[in-house]
Amino acid sequence: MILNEEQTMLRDTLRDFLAEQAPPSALRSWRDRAGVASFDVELWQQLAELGTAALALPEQHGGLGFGYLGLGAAMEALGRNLTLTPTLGSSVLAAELINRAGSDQQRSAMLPAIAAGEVFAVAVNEGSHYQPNMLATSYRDGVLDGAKTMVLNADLAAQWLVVAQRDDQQVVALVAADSPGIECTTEQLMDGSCVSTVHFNRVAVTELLGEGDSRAAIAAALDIASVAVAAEQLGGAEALLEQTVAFLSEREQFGVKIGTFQALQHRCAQLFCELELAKSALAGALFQLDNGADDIAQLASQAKALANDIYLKMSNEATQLHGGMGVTDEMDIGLYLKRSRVTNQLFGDSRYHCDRFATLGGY
Amino acid sequence: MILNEEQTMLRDTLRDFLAEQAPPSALRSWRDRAGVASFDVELWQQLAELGTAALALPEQHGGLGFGYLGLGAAMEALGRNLTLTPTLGSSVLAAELINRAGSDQQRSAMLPAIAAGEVFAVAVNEGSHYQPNMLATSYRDGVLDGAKTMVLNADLAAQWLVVAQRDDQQVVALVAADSPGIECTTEQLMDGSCVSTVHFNRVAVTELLGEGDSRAAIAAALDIASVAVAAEQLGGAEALLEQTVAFLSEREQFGVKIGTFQALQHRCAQLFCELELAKSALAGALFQLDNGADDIAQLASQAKALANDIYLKMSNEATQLHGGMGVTDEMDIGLYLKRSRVTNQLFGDSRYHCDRFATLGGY
Amino acid sequence: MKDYQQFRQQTRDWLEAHCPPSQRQPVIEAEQIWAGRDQYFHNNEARQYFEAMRDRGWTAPDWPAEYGGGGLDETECKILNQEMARLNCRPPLYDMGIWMLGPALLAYGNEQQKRQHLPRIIRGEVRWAQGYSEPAAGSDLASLKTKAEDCGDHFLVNGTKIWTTKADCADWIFCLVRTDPDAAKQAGISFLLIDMHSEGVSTAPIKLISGASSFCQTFFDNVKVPKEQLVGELNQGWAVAKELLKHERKLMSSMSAMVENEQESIAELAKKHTAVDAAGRLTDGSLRRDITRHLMNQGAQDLLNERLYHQARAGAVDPRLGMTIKHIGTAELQRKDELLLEILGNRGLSWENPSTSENEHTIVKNWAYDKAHTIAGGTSEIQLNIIAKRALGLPG
Amino acid sequence: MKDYQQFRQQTRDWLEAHCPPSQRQPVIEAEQIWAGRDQYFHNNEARQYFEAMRDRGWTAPDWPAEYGGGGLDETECKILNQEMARLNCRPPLYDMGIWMLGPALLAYGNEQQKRQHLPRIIRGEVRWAQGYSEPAAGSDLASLKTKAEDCGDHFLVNGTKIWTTKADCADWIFCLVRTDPDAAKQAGISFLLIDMHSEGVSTAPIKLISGASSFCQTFFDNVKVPKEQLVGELNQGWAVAKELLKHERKLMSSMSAMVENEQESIAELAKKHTAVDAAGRLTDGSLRRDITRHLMNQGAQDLLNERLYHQARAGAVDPRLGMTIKHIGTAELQRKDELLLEILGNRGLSWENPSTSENEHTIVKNWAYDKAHTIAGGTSEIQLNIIAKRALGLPG
Repeated sequence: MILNEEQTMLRDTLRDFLAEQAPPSALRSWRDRAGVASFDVELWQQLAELGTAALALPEQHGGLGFGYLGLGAAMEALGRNLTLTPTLGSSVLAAELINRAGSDQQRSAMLPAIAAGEVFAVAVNEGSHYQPNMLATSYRDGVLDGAKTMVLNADLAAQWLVVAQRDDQQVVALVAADSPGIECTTEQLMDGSCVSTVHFNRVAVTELLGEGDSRAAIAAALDIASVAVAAEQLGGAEALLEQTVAFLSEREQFGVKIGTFQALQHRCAQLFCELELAKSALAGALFQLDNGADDIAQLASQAKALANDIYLKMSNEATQLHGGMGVTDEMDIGLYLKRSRVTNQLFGDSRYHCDRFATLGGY
Repeated sequence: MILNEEQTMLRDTLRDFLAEQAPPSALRSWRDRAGVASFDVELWQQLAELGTAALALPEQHGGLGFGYLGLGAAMEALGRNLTLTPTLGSSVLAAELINRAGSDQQRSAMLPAIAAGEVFAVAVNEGSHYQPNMLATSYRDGVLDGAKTMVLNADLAAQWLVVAQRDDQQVVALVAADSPGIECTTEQLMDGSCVSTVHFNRVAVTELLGEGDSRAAIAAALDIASVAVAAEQLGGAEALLEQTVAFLSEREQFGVKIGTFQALQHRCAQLFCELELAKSALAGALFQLDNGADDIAQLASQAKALANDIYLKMSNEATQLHGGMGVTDEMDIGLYLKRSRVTNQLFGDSRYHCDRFATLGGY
Repeated sequence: MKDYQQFRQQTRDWLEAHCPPSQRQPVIEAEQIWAGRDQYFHNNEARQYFEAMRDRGWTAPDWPAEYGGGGLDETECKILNQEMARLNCRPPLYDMGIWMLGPALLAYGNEQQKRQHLPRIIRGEVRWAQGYSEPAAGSDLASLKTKAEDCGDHFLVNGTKIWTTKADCADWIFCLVRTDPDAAKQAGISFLLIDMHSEGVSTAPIKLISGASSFCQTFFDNVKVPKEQLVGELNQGWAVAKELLKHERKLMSSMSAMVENEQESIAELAKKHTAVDAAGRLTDGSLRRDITRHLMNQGAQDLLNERLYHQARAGAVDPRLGMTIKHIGTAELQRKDELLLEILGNRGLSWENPSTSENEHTIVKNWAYDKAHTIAGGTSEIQLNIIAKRALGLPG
Repeated sequence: MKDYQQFRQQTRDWLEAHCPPSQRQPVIEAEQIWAGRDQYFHNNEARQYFEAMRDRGWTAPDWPAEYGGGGLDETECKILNQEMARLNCRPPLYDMGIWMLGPALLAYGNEQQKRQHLPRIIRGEVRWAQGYSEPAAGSDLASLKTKAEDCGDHFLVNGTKIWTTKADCADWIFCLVRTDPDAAKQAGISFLLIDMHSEGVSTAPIKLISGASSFCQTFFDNVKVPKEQLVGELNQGWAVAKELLKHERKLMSSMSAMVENEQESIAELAKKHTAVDAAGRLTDGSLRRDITRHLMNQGAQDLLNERLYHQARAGAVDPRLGMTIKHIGTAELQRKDELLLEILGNRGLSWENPSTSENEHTIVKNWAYDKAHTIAGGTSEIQLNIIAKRALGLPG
């Protein structure tokens, strides 16, 4: 449940690189620049060269074998620096879908491309999240019809994986991004990131991933994506706590450091406890994945719900504890505040995951 | 929404009398004494002479016209001193039922007796609370069958009012306490108070209150009883806050009064805010009753839910803030802690009242 | 004795005659009539209404008539307010000068200052800004660093003020400045009036987490301020400031009441955006309970205000109650914002996208903007300190 | 080099031979083997097991053999523990002397004290109590007031100690006493061993909110204590105490782990006591969510311990993590107790009534008893202070 030497080095390298090349201030500029794109292509090239796109992929398909704990460490570094990349959408979600639902041949064809930094987009959400029981997007007679929300990196992906209903099965369809009949609207969210809403109107499908029902593979891939978002969230939450503690330790009022006020100390201590709890839940899920566990559904929901809650709380508390400066756009706090709300919705908010955890728990 | 001069005098008289005659330490002795009874008959005689049994009753039936705000003030004084009396069960619940469901003749016959201190018991709960849709206790061919839980003062009442199902109506049946077929088990609860579980096996009914369906009267009487419990709870919560502030202002540790620690100050201040909110919700409900409002259902649920929550929280915080002494039976804190749990269940806990509030709110 | 009944009738008739229909509706922000050099009227009726009220001195009804005020006594003021409320008349003028500086000048200003400033405030010719807060001071207002050096016939002012609302549109600013750097904190502070057109004054807008705002930072770089613009005694500005702070707190709460729009109820919104069962109940029982708990708190909060009102009417105000209002209200508002955002789900993640509605944008903007409410006008932490010490009497 | 493999095999064989079946099950409170004059064995196997372990010195396996201890080295101790765990062997002896006083005597006691006390502790002949806390001291242990006056060959002790577990059954007590009333708090404290049978010692049981308890208050009224019973230097008792406090915290957590019984799961209980829909889901969505949130926290807490375990194994412990354990664990335990009580509804309001079940009584008793967990062994407030300063490095 703890990082080995290579994973620690990876994390440190990535942290240093991002703090230098893509810190929160870079997100602010990115957001304020005209035009809308879900990530900085040049930066992604550099990150892919550092291996970010290939961390947890199987080594025979171009992966680096850093394992899921390694992936978690990378996501934490991205979250800490508020760096926008297609790691989550492509290297995690698309790769896991291909790896779990695809044939050997499909794996060999696509995973090395992802590992090298090529970007795949996955269209899976309808409404607020994935609907495991019945999808409105249908696959029939070789074409797709329907609509998807919250698609990550759709604006810059060359290929898409679309989750669709085929009779009583769910399938994953591979579609070229420039296929006729696709209507894709990309909008910037409050935090500067982008998501797309996509309509499919008789869109021709290149091929399906694997054969038969892919429901289990979809659920497993989404679990891993949820855990990856949780890691990003906890990276952000930890950065916020550090910045808040630093601010309280420095800022003086009424002749003393405000960090000496016991009420503020207790709030920070409480936040630290909840953060460490959430980090433990995350570590538990990653550890099980590295151990080859098949089903981490409850662990994934636990990790995502706890990460959701502490990131929201931490960002509110950090804003308050920074006083007047905390509500200005000048400080980074507001960027984390907004990122926390966006990540909260990615792959399910806490009510969704609590409901799922309870259902899986049989009560 | 504030007490007038007479109500203030009433409250002060009662507070002084109870602090002298029936303070929390009296409850401790009562609890530890052998034998089980729901109140001290002698004390109740004295309280009835002070008018406690007649506060909010109509003046033409022996009431004192202190209004519901006056009743609330009396309940607060009882709650502050943890005094066990049949005020709630008889002077409030039974009297309101008779007043709202009974005929003129029944009112004239029974209300003056209640005002003089005679005790009526109301059997209305099945399971955790009253079931407005369908009762298991039935009234058919002049006899009662079924069972009731959490009956107040059943051990010492001469007459009972039993809420029962008659086909698709609900009626209130008057029964003599010594009727054949009644099986009554009285048990002491954790706080020293008593409640009874009652089984009715072909019990002969003296008469019914009024005619036709009494559902509206039952709901209204229960609303008033809920508000009365809320008043008792807030009296207890306020006493706890005062005792805690006094303790913190006096106790020294590490060379200073522990009341100077900001974290403890903020917790007390937060408790004060929540207490005043709950007191406002209570005052709002009492005020509407005094204004003759017909339906205070949402206000009553609001008052009871907020009183439940702050009393539970206050008693937990008071226990913690008193340190080691707080968990000994020697201090009064533990008596309030337990009373808060019992009153929490009387006429519905917060989940019940929140659900009801939402249903009434149409969402 | 005055004939108040007659005053009421005259006032009613006059308002009926002079307050046009468009000025008898709840005011929205864009239609507020602010004072100052660039005074803006959203339509001709607004101008007519303003000018009629101004000429009667009813932009400042209780100020002395000799400075152009209405000269009304307390009872007349109350009658005027009641009659304006009866017709839904909008406030005729918005200005920090009306709300805050005027009362302070009347209490602390000398005759020359009153003659110079009060008439122009009443006539809406000058827009005033407030210069109290500083970036490094936060809740500890008295630690302010903007300094005014005594240079014979003028002060030389250097420093910066933050959270000055609309300083870029203001003509004058009233400021707390440090005139004795050696004195203990509050002792060396003076109260100065500064012409925003003086050389060395500049402003920069502040961007908030909710986007552009009406707040500015104001910079003073060797600004010369004539000595006549010192209000009250030298180094005694804290007394004037304390007087004003009272008005500010009152203002903060009335402002937030003014801005609040009647929105779709939170329960309705939840029914629209989340699942509902056959009986019309929200399917998500935990969301339903959180909404209920918020509505109950909000209901209790309204009743707390009503209690205060009844206490005031009975002349028996419990001062401890008033201390709770700001903390309770702002905390609950933020909880409501969080719930609303959560209910919107994905749709609550952006503020100006074409795919989301105006109502949704408002919810998201408010969510971000309202984060400031637990900080501005006395942080929640300060409120809790005050409650602990002054309401509960805890030591220290 | 020692042959640890052989030691393991011998230990295993010996335990197989000497630990009877009834001593190979999880221990319940009533069957614990405590030291002292009234030593009680719930059956004959317990006595045999205790005597065999005692005679081998394995009631204190790592203490020197010269005092009757096992004389095992660190590796051998670990092997013994592992082998005992493998067979589920119960601890052979419960005593504050074994857990706390012994290690302190070994570190701070003189030769005479070791010879007098250690063998009797190891043989279970003497039951020890701990006398640290005082009614007025609370978390501020060093403010203790029980004083020991120097009277030539003895100290005269006056004062009272609270929370002395089973003091009424104890033979001896180790106490912190004030020997220099003028010194700064911690400087004037000494560590004394006191025979409970001395004249002037008395005890009174403490009743808790959960009912009768094993805690006592102990009173010292002009008790003469020979000077030889001073451990460590005069006025240097704080050093001994700090050593012991470490053991106490460890003990507190292991004790609470020992006591915990496998109960019906909270979800099962809720399904039994509240409504359930056709799919087996709890109808009350808000209760369902609260239970889930508790179970998630509990799951995360187990994983936090696992993280610590992995860190320890890798020799890279983050000391900040350990600081969170007590606060997190006790707070969550109380939340769980509250939920359980709430689920029971009316049935959770009494503890010994015939109409409610044994399981229900346990839930209610635990609810009351566990209120002490956020106080005993360092209050949650002290834990948060420690985390703020030592884990986060906040100033002050």
